[in-house]
Amino acid sequence: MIISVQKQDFDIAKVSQQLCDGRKDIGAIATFTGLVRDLSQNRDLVALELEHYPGMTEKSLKSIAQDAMQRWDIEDAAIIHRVGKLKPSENIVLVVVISAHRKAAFEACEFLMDYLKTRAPLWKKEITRHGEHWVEAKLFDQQAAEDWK
Amino acid sequence: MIISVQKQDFDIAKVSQQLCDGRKDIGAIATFTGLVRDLSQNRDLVALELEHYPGMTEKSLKSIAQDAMQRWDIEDAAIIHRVGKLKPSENIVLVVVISAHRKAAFEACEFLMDYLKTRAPLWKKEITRHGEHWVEAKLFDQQAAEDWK
Amino acid sequence: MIDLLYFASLRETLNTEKEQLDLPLSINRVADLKKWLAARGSDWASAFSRDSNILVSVNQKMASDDSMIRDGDEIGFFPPVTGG
Amino acid sequence: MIDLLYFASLRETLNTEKEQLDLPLSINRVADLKKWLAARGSDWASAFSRDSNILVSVNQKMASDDSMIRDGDEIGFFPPVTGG
Repeated sequence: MIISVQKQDFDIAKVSQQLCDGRKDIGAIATFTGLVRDLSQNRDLVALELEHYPGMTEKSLKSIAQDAMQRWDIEDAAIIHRVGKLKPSENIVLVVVISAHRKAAFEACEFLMDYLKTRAPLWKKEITRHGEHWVEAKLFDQQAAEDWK
Repeated sequence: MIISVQKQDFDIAKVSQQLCDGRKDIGAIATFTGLVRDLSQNRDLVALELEHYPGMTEKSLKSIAQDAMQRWDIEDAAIIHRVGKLKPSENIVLVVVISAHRKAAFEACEFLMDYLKTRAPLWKKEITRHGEHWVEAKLFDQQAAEDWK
Repeated sequence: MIDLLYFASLRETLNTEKEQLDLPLSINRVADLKKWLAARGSDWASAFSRDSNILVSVNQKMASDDSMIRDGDEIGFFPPVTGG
Repeated sequence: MIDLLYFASLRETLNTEKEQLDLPLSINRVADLKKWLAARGSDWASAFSRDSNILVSVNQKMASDDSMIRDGDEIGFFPPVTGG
């Protein structure tokens, strides 16, 4: 399992290879990458600032990954979440799931994204040309996480 | 749109970057990679040999990608399928979908995999230490494709 | 003339990858062509029998027994696909 | 002693990132602590009011108003999460 909260960028291909290294039982790799997109009211986003709870965020991501490994027939998973100041089109988060079967890989990957968005202590602040403000939690995300129950 | 049937390997990160190049409206990248796994009866797979219908396979993949772009709110997609002799743990197929939203990216990516498995003219032959034989089409795959209707 | 292409297990069973045919006058649809090919003998008979699960394309588009065939067409025959 | 940590918008509103407290005898549960903090005045009062949507963790695990607090605990307060 790879769990990391970090400032530096990640490489999807390298993380996938790391998870699969030396294994011959993997038939499916599903990945999801979340990127900074300008959702500010006036389309004047300069950067997102990501804050986390050192220690708890990592534990929380690990527990979400363990949850997925119990619920689906998957072999391993990686969650990498960046923090600090991130510009539009930069990577924010990477989820990788490896499995023998594609269905399990897809489902677990989507589950991990839905869960981390509502369960892991991470907060986004929008820094625009006209000021800063904290992003509000979305009802859609809450519902997406509830749907897995 | 990136559509390719090729012998050489691909790099998930590079293909994703190529699709997203210069765009600031992308919030989600979903990818799926299919790998050679030993499913032979005696676990003695030496390689898979992938055959295609030059011309028709490419057209068919393009039409599946266009179908996905009409059905989901996605911005672009890539399908790369390898042919020739591939050893266990080598990459076979890559699907990448980029979108503003994660739900559409996940769904379209899974749809593309289900559809190409049952619609694109590609055939797998298992080369084992004890002989060769063509892989049989799976009912599960047919059902998975039907479920999108 | 029509072009006929055979793929995968079918190509091996029939020991034929491609051939050109002067389109017999009696052949208007895929079903006619399959009947005509089945008449070639044992391997062909079973490959093109009514209950075989063989697929067909006309000019690189998926087709069916009812699809029309015209001079100059490219017809592909192949087993159910197993890519991905 | 307990450690109190505040995050994101809450950290800014309260202008406090962390503090240490001698645990008052009257505080056994998270609900008691919130009441005690709310008594500090305006910003604190609204942040820890009954209808605020503030979240709480005890020793880095998600907790609720009923969760017990013991000496040495680390308590985190934060708004609904918005990562991913």
